[in-house]
Amino acid sequence: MTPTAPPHHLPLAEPADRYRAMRLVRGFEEQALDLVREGVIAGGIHPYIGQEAVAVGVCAALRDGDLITSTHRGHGHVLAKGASPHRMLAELAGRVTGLNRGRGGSMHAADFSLGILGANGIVGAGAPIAAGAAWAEARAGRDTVVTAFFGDGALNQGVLLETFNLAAIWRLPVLFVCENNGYATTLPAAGAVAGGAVERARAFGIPAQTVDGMDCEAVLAAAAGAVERARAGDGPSFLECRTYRFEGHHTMERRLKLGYRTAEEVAGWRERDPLPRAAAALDPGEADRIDAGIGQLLADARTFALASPAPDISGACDYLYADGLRPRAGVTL
Amino acid sequence: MTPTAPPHHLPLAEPADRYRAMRLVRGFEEQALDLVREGVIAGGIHPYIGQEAVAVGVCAALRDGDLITSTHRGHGHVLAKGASPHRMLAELAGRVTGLNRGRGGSMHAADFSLGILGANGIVGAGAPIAAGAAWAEARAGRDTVVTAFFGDGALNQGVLLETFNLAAIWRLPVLFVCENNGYATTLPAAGAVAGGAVERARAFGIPAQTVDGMDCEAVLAAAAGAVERARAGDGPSFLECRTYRFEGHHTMERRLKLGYRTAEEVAGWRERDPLPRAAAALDPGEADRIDAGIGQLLADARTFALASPAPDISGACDYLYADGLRPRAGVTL
Amino acid sequence: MSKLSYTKALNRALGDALAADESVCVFGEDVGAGLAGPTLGLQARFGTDRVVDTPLSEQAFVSMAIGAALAGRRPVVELQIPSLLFLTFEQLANQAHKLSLMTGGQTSVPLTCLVPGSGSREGWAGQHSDHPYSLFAHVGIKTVVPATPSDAYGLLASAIRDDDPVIVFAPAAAMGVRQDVTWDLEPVPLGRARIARQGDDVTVVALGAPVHGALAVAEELAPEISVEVVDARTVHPFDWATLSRSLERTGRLVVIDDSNRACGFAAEVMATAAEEMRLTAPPRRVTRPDGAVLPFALELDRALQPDARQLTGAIRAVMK
Amino acid sequence: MSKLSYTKALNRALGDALAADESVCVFGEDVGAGLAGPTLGLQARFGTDRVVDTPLSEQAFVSMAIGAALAGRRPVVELQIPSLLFLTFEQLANQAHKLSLMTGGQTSVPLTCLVPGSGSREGWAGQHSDHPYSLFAHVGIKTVVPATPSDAYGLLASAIRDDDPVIVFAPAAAMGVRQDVTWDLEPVPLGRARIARQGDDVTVVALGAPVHGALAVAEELAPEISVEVVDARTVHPFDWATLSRSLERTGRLVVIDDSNRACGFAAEVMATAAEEMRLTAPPRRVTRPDGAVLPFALELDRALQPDARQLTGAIRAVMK
Ligand SMILES: Cc1ncc(C[n+]2csc(CCOP(=O)(O)OP(=O)(O)O)c2C)c(N)n1
Ligand SMILES: Cc1ncc(C[n+]2csc(CCOP(=O)(O)OP(=O)(O)O)c2C)c(N)n1
Ligand SMILES: [Mg+2]
Ligand SMILES: [Mg+2]
Repeated sequence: MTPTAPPHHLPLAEPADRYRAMRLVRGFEEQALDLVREGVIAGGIHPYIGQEAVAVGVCAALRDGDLITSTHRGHGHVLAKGASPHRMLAELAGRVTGLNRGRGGSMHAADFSLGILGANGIVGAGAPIAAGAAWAEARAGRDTVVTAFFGDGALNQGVLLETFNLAAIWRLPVLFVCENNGYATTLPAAGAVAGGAVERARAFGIPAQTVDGMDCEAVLAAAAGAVERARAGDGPSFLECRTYRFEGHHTMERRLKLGYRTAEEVAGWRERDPLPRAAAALDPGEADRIDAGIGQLLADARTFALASPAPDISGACDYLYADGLRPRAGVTL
Repeated sequence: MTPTAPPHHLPLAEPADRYRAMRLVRGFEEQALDLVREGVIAGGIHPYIGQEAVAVGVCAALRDGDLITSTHRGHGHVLAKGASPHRMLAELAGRVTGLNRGRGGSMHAADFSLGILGANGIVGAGAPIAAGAAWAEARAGRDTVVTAFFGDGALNQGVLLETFNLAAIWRLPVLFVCENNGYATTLPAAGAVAGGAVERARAFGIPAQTVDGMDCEAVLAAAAGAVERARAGDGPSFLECRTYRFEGHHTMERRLKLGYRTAEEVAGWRERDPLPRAAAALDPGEADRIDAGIGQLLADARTFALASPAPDISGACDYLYADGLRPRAGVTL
Repeated sequence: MSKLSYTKALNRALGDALAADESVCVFGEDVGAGLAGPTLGLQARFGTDRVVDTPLSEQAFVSMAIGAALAGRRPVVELQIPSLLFLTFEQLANQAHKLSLMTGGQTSVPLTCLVPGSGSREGWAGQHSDHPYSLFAHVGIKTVVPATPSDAYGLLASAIRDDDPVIVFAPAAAMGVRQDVTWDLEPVPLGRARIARQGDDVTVVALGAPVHGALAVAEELAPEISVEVVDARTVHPFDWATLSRSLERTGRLVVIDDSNRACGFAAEVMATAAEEMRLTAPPRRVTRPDGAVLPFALELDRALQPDARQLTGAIRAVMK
Repeated sequence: MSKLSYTKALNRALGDALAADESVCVFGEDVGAGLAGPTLGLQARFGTDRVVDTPLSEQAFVSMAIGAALAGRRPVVELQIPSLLFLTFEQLANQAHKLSLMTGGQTSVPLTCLVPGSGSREGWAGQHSDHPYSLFAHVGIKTVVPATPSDAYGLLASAIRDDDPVIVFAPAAAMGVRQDVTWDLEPVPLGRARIARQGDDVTVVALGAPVHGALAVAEELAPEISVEVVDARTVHPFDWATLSRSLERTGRLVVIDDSNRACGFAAEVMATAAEEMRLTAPPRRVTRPDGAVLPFALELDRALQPDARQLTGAIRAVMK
């Protein structure tokens, strides 16, 4: 029997909500790491741990109906925009109850009903898609804002820079969010991004600022301004969020000794963990209560995902064509 | 009988040399326009008329052994870097004596013996090739400088912006020359390049300046500084040369009424024609003597090109593979 | 009775689609000026919010069209040169084509990519003369190559209405074709071939401009050989049923294909015919050579494109 | 006697080439760290001027490699994902491939593009699982897909020495293969197939990882059917002479090809065989479906790749 995911709603209005959302992302990722180790999640993931304040802070500035595009490191964005953790986890486990019916996996998770236009396996590819959606929404007279998340590595993809230009000349309601976590896989951003991130956006006349990506409230404040601008028809903005991934680039990094960053560096950033910082601002005991609730939610999500069936192989080509065209099989016997 | 092109050398050291070079380019293009009309040059050309000061000014700052990459509008660059007008014209006429043995045509003219790595049919594509050559030269310990010519339209090609970044982080000896002639085909640069040209290069930490592209001496002065910098190992520079093409984007524009610019605008720029300006600085009568010499040279080139044979169709696939691999024919009978 | 030109047919298909459906929009370089032909006059008629002149940022604006499609539009992107399909191959093959399956059917990408002037444009040389429709068949994007003005109208109309990405090649060599059109232009379904000429001895499959050459050859050979000419129209999904029916009668197959030989359209038609259909003689194809790059000089350019003489030879060969 | 791994073989080929020829250099993402395997330890050995870590600017650094080639280098570019070939298709197909002809032979582009982990990487899903070697055969770029460690060494070595661009696919499913190598590793010429197993009844053409599956199937069928397995090794230029010789004896052909069906490698092999060679029964192919996008769920991912059961079925079918 295929289970049904419970209704899910993730408020982000209050600091406690945002702490809860960050805890959800953190807990989701920790559980996902376990499931990768257990072999339940095939292929591994790009863990978002450490960057939670960015996804949550930005999504807190958005409203229902706003759209986002995400990246290979997309779990945080997808969850913060409100996707069901049950269905997200089922997706990672390749089950029919997954957001994408098990067809997408970690790098392609999407929930169009929530404005999540999808993670993307190609660095930089989400930004022009976001700009296109923004163009369509604006030209249709709607005041939708579209957020494109991407990493520091994406700053060196030509298509991203082309998109800056188009968004600028057409004053598109796009919020460009660069999560500068210091590295593109093993490559330090410091030596790879000549001139700096905000300078790059400003060159196209796009207002740009750097914020502390380990501080959810700071991210929210900056994003809110940018969103307001976009919503008012004043065009795109760019936010560089300085952040860090506590884990490796991808789970497969665990069996490689890449040595591109020092233990001290990691430890230093862990001290700036956005969660304790956000917890400290809450009423005493509230964080613990929230943590417990998230623990239960994620345990349920796990049960749900594992109880969900894998897709039937007769449907391996389902959805390939929207009009139902059935491709020729790989062999005729 | 296949004629042999006479030896050709184009000095650029003195103002009179540079006037002569500009006259050569202008006269070459005027003759090419005739030959397009006569049907001798197939497919048409992108005339360089009006922009001569840029090619000549920049190439005057280079020395033998320096390299260039060019564009679809490349005749001026190729000639200014010293290519034989005879062999260039033969190339446009599709003859075996052409620079590329008739295989390349206007958009692919190259003379590797002179450091001309080729015109290019794809906007923006020459710049990263230039950067790669610059990387190779610099890493081999040579002080070669590589110039990449491109238009304002190319500023919106992602690969060009990627190249800015790589050239900057690796301090490559590249001179980026943007010929801003105001239009990419029918699209005004004004509305298409958010933030401006020099700002775009500066965002990558590349020193950038705008010069009057109708003034050969001004271009030379700016280019000389950039070349010196590159030669000294101090990395890339960017030059925006404000210029104008007096003719249409491409000869086929003659039979279209595109109406993207006014007759007044064209006339205004024609008043700033770089040739009379350069001529005025010469001794009385010198320009006329030079013009006459160029007239003779181009008449010879025409005779040479028209006397040269077309390639034999048995060699249609020659040079496809460097190792001589013969591709299978399109039909076996 | 009016002679409809191929370019005008495309122009009319675009105009009709823009008029009929608010969600249709056009992106491309110089589309406002109508430089390539198909968009002529459309910006004046529908405005700059429907017919959008783009800077030279093909990757971004093709992706933007995908994004617009995800937000409910039916964008048409005009690309001025076939090799701009190379430049945007990631966007087309890896994003537009894959999103429907990868999202588990949550979305579709009704994007149309129109390439006026595909194939050799005499004198435009190596980088402007490709005919890469076979690449799109391989990755699985719906792809059409109309040969006639009415098919140009009808296939472009269907492409725009289709919920999946579709590439429409308008070969330079076909864009000069004019046709007497006495009926109302209407959509032509994707995936259906057209029997351009009936015959009993040999089936010639053609696509795009070579359809006209094939018809001429068939006429010329008529006294000796009865040639059936199948205008495939759609590269992918190919109309296997029509081919199979034709081969049931003829048992002999020649494919003429103005693209590179290896792994091309002709290879696919021959392979499938050999695998699944009735063939009484070895099939033949007339193509560009392997890995062809069209040289500039006209003689050389033409020498690498399939021609009537070669087709005649191939037809005679399969009749042996 | 040492068991040589496929990845180690690539690593050794790169190291040997860098050591033997000053003009060889490597560009790619995370090549310093040796993330993908083939470049492990090479930056430490040869320095950052020979083994260059690049930012995420594939189009620019592939073009830069072309430029470096024009200036006399023999660059090897490592691309982490097969779909980065889509992203750089313009640079490869329209620049690197064409420059030799377009310049009338003034230059050549000795660029090698190495793609470790091509084809399905289980769990990496739609955008990371392509096997687009057929696209390069169509445009005409030399393309190899080694199945064994010694061929991985030998073909990569030859690719680097070759004066033209060469794409080297190292299939994820083959990178785990180990081989007893008792001889000195040496270059394997491009364009030569290898008879991986002799047989008289059916010729099975395979490439990359499926070579191993084909050998297993051949072994299993040995009591009933004598299967010859031809490891094509090079997609383009294909070794037609070896295939023809094999078909002279067997007259029966099956191709197994882990890429999309239409206009793929298998289509080309079948088409050419049907056109020019001896076939006593209709040939068959085992491929991915038309336009396949590999879904994430492992069951679905595997269901779309050719497998032993299908190959067995196809062999039996051509024996009927
Ligand atoms: C265009 C492209 N190039 C390379 C890759 C392989 N890759 C995946 S993630 C990644 C690093 C991305 O770095 P960044 O954008 O900073 O994001 P982060 O991983 O740090 O979140 C690379 C090289 C890819 N997926 N797409
Ligand atoms: C990538 C690419 N896009 C489009 C074209 C078609 N095209 C050729 S030239 C041109 C305009 C180029 O403008 P610019 O760079 O300003 O150079 P200009 O023609 O003004 O010298 C266009 C759109 C092309 N050749 N390459
Ligand atoms: Mg990063
Ligand atoms: Mg211009």
